[in-house]
Amino acid sequence: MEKKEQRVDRGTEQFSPKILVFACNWCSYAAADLAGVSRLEVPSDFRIIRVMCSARVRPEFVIYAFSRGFDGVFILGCHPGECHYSEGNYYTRRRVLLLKETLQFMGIESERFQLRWVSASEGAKFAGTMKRLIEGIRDLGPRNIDT
Amino acid sequence: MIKVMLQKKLQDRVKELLQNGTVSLFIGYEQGPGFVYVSPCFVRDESGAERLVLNQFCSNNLAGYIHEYNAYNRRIGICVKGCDARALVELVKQNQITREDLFVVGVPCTGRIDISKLREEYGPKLEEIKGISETERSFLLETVRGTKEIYKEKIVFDKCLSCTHPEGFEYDILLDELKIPEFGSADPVQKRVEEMESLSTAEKNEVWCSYLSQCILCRACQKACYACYCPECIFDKAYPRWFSKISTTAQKRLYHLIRAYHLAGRCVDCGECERACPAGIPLRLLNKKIEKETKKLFNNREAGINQEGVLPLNTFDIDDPDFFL
Amino acid sequence: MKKIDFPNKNTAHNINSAIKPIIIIGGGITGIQTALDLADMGLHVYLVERSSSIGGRMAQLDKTFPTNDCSMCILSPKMIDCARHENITLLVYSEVVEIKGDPGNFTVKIRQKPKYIDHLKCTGCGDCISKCPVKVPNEFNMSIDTRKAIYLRFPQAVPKKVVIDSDHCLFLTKGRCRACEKVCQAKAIDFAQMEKLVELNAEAVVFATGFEPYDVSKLKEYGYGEIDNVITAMEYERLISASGPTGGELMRRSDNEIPNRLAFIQCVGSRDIRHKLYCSSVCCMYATKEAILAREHYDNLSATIFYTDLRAGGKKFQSYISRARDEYGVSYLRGRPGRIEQSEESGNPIIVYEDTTTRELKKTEVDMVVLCPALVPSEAHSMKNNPDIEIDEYGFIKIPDRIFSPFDTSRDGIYACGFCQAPQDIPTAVVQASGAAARVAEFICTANVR
Amino acid sequence: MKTRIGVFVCRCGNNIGGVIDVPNVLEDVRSISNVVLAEEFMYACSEDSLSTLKERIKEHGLNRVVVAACTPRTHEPLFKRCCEEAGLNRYLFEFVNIREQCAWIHAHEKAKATKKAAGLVRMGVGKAFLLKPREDIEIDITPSAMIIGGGVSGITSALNLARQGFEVHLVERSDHLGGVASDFKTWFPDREGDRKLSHLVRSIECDENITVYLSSKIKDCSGNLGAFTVVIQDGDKERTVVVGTIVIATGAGVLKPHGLYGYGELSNVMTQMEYDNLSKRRKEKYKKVVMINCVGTRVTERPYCSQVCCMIAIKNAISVKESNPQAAVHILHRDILVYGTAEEYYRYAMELGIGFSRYTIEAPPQILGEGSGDTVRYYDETAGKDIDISCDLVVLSTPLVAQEENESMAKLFKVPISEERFFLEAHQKLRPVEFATDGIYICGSARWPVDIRESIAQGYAAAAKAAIPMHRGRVFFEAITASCDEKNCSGCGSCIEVCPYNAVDYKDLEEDRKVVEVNQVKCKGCGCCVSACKNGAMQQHGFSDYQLLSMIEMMA
Repeated sequence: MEKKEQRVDRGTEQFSPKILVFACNWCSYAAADLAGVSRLEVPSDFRIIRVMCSARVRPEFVIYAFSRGFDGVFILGCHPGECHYSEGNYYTRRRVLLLKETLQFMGIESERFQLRWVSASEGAKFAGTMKRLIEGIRDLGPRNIDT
Repeated sequence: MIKVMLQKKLQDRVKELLQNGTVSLFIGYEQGPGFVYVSPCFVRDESGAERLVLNQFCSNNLAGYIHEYNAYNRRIGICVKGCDARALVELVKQNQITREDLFVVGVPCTGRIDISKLREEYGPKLEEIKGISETERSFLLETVRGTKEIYKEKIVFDKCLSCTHPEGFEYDILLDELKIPEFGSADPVQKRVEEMESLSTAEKNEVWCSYLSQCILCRACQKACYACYCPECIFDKAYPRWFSKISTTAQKRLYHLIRAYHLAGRCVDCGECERACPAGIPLRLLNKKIEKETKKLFNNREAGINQEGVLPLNTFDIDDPDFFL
Repeated sequence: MKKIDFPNKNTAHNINSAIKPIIIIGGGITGIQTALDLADMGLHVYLVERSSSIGGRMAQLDKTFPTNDCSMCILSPKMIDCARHENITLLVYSEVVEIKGDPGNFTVKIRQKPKYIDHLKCTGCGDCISKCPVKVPNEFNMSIDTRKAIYLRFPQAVPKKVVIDSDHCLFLTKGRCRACEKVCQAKAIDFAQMEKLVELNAEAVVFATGFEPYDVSKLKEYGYGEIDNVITAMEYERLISASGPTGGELMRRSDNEIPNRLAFIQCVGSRDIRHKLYCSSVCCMYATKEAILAREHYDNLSATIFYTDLRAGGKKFQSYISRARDEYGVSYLRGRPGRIEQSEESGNPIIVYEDTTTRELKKTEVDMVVLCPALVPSEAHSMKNNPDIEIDEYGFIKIPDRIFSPFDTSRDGIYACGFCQAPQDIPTAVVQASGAAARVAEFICTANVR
Repeated sequence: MKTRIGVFVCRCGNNIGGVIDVPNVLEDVRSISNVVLAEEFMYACSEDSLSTLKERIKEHGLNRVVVAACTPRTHEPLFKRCCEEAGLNRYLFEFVNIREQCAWIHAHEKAKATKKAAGLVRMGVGKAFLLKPREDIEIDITPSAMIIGGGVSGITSALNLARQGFEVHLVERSDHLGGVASDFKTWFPDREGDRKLSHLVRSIECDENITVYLSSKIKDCSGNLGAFTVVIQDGDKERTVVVGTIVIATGAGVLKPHGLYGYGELSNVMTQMEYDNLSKRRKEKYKKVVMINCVGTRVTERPYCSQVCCMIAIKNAISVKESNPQAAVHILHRDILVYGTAEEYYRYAMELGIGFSRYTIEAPPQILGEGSGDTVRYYDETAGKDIDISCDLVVLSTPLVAQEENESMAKLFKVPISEERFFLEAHQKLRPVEFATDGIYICGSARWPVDIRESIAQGYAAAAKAAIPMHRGRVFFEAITASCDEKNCSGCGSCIEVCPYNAVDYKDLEEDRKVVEVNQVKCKGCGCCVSACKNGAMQQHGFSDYQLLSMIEMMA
């Protein structure tokens, strides 16, 4: 309970989740840049780690992040068929699908772990997606941290 | 009686194989501390073949030992039940050994006895059991107090109730025809998976927390697994340190999630993990769930059934489901 | 034959090479690709672009057929490569006005329009843009929305530097304002800049000046400009683009509503003896793509394409058409509509066409019509003091031997690739761009051996 | 040596400084161990800031540099170069994006943006601590090319590269050069085409830079960009050559439509190619010619359009009509595909009086007659009824089809083919003549059916791609490749299966253990294999598990 309180912003009394985002260098990272260039407003509760391809995100990172108390983990990659490395995102899709089911089965809401396709030109989609996903995590509330 | 004949047949064949140099090592079972306790044995010369036993208590998946001996022995002989051959199929597919380096002796099986179930049925004094034979539906235990009949269904492993063998696997020798034993009831694990699925996330979490509270992170489940063959385990790495080995629920959950995930598409459901677990955690549950999902999502067959094909996470289909997006 | 060393800046032993630079005219995908290939070979390249950013027409497209790749996503890395390349000098906001001299030794005169910005100082932060009080139609978005007088052509522009539009800037036209100057912390605004004429010595020149859409208002029967919601394909691209003026919503100009019935008309001005005889080569495919995009965006929308012949010969094009038809329910109607009328009740366009199966004259009311105009060669290559390279009857740069020397113009040492020499789609233009680069390299090597 | 990290935060004028409390970020970052310096710049990318940065590196003996500014996608190379100029390995630099991805999108919540910026810088420091010096991957390129296929596109590539001064090996399976184009005897609109083609072939034979191998096949190929070892087989003779680049230009075959429209059964039914050859040999005076287009193509088993047949049909129709203006010539088609200004020839054909009628795939034309066809019956949609055309010759326009050998060639060179069995390029839009594998290029109808003009254009384009590394002599790649730690490798082969570039393979080890190794030239650094590796033996430089976990840890 102590941790939960810590992470509630005193000013707004709103829960600020801790969210990890992996973004593919070629598409969604560029989209995040574009969102910036277009000065779109995005909630600040996430941190992006840039990877060359969404397929670099090993599922163990996600599991690790949850074990370290993150409230959500998102992976953003290129649309199917648009992978810079031709097929990386297809592997990602499979890995994510399976891991989501496994997490859910083990008592971690699968909504906390999301995959989205955002291409380099979709700055607005990046902003909208992040807003919606973060909202989703807020609705779920803080994760019960295992001790 | 049939069993004793098969055991003799096995000993003779192994003797021959070692004698003529077909294999340099044979992995089988030997008597442990008491009739019902059977342990793996590694026979290197013909005299050792006498030690081999074969009965309804021989449950270990011996494929798990191949990896340890593979580097030093050319052509390893091994005796496997139909279900264990699935592990061999996988080891070959995962490039851990070539089929030519194996000499596979197929042994018939009518279901293996789960000691913990036996203990419940029979009582704690298992040392009283001195011999075993069987009928169509029952095992006949020869004990110091005479013969006791127990329905097979009551004491075989859960997995035996839904026995599966690989398709088209060629054994080098078959001691007898390998039949898939049939029982009146099915493996209850599927149902347990469904029950678990029907729970809310919070309830699932609660169930797992209670399981995990039992876990002592001894990692026996991992050591018993045929698929644990990496030179250095990700859990043992110091840099980076994935796993701090501190007994917290978070660490235990991480351990079990990663372990299950690493087995995705590789778990042959031999049940060794569950058998090895000193805390009695139903580990097959998680493996079965993943198996079920790979089947549903990627149309992937259970591991070790087909001799062809790629692990489900090492391939993809352009039309894989994306409903979750 | 001896191998010629190119003057690649990266390798020390070549630095004194006598090989002069290559000038490429046009910074669209074709010019970009030619520049990258030649620069990668080690030749020094000047890439001359009329507007303030390279990128050309492809930058304006939303997606590209038949893969539905996002156009900007695949183009933008190439643009950035151009800007970063040590062997490429970008000359934006510039035009070639004269080419003189001989093959292997041309003198090219380039007019550099004043940008009123010190591009060495500008960081592209955009602070000035928000302060500029002037709004003018945004040509990048086909004038659907507005931009400021100080502007970036589009967010991913390369170079990512603003320019001041001297026709509309308050200070330059009326002598007051200078708001941008006040807000610019990098001190990059420079109203003292003048037009410059520079002369460059060049080994060879490559034309890659691309195309412009034909002015469809010349086809009076379709009522473009008079009937509401009759738009051009280029306008459609900007509307459906997620980064376009409507954020990817296909809003009708008349009432901001999303159309339910969408029609595309092919060969508007192409394959038409009154306008352009030739086939523009890309319209069947992009109309299909645009129809697919609309169907992807809106479930209730129906899309019909009026065509003459369905020309889908490129790689995977046929299956793209089948997908449009079978998966997206796009309908294809053969026939060239005679005219478009405007409904008196709804104000919607009504397409009048002959049903080729029954030979009956039919009328159908739709919510939006997209005209797919003939694409005509850009006029950029018809400079006044042009060194007699021949232009064909349609305005394309003439290639005397189209089959065996596909990039050679009528003048040695001057080459042409992309849409400026014949109608073609993006992959063909990219092939031509690389091909022209190979041809230039061959020209330089053989000339220097001699 | 102790790790000494220097952190530089850019204000970018007001862009970052107006939202993020930069001194606050600096204060936070100073508290991290190993950070020996934290400074701010008004514009980090300006000339004077860059020289300050270089001084600081020397002054403070920095061996890791973190710059927090805009996006690495545009500015990273600038700072990397700057580090290098100060004597610091370029791979010891880490970029943190606090403008586009922080200040600009969180301008509405400044306090949080500051906190986030500090967090992002922490993550950068966490990664920087673990950065290792690397050198760009450098490959020497043998200045010679192998062209496989002696058709027009192969010839074009070969001549172009030879004229650029490279040694060229041209391998052709048949006993002559020229390919399908040389099988055509009449040309239109360029009636000189056959003469020009033979001139090209002669130029090949005379060029001292080109070695031609006729009646030869490729038996084996190994290696990578810069040095492919290729074994050429000519009968029982074998020759091994080492080349820097390879162009595949093996073309396509022409479908013989057995079983369709009485082909092979009726004496006067032939393909366009057969008619072409016949018309050159003998002056046949056919009076009633019917041509049927899209024979065996744009159908279920061959759904593609072969692109060249309409034009060939128009060419042959014109040739019939020109040699015998009285002849009735009719082309039955489904759509006439002539692109661009070729429309002129379509118009010319119509002016000559050649009839064009459309048939539908639901009711394809029928050929009536015993032994030879005398009538073609087709359903005319506009007229709404069957129409009979009498004929003394039926010519079928058949598509180009993928070569039988494509599959084995694809395996040999480890390049992909599509479901239609044509070769699959790296990217259909922007990399049409390249494969995803460096050093191997594709042109002409081996990629997709194209006409002679396009084949030649592609021949040039492939030559340009092959010439690039050969002119450079040496190619550098950013060393963000994967590599395998042998002692941890279990040899399971997952990495091999997932690699999109065939860059991973088993290594020959003396001891009896299977381990993999990554070809540093073929690897493009996606990291797919790293994620597939269960115990982390496979790692990607610059994106290692350790580095990424450290970033996560800095956040946690």
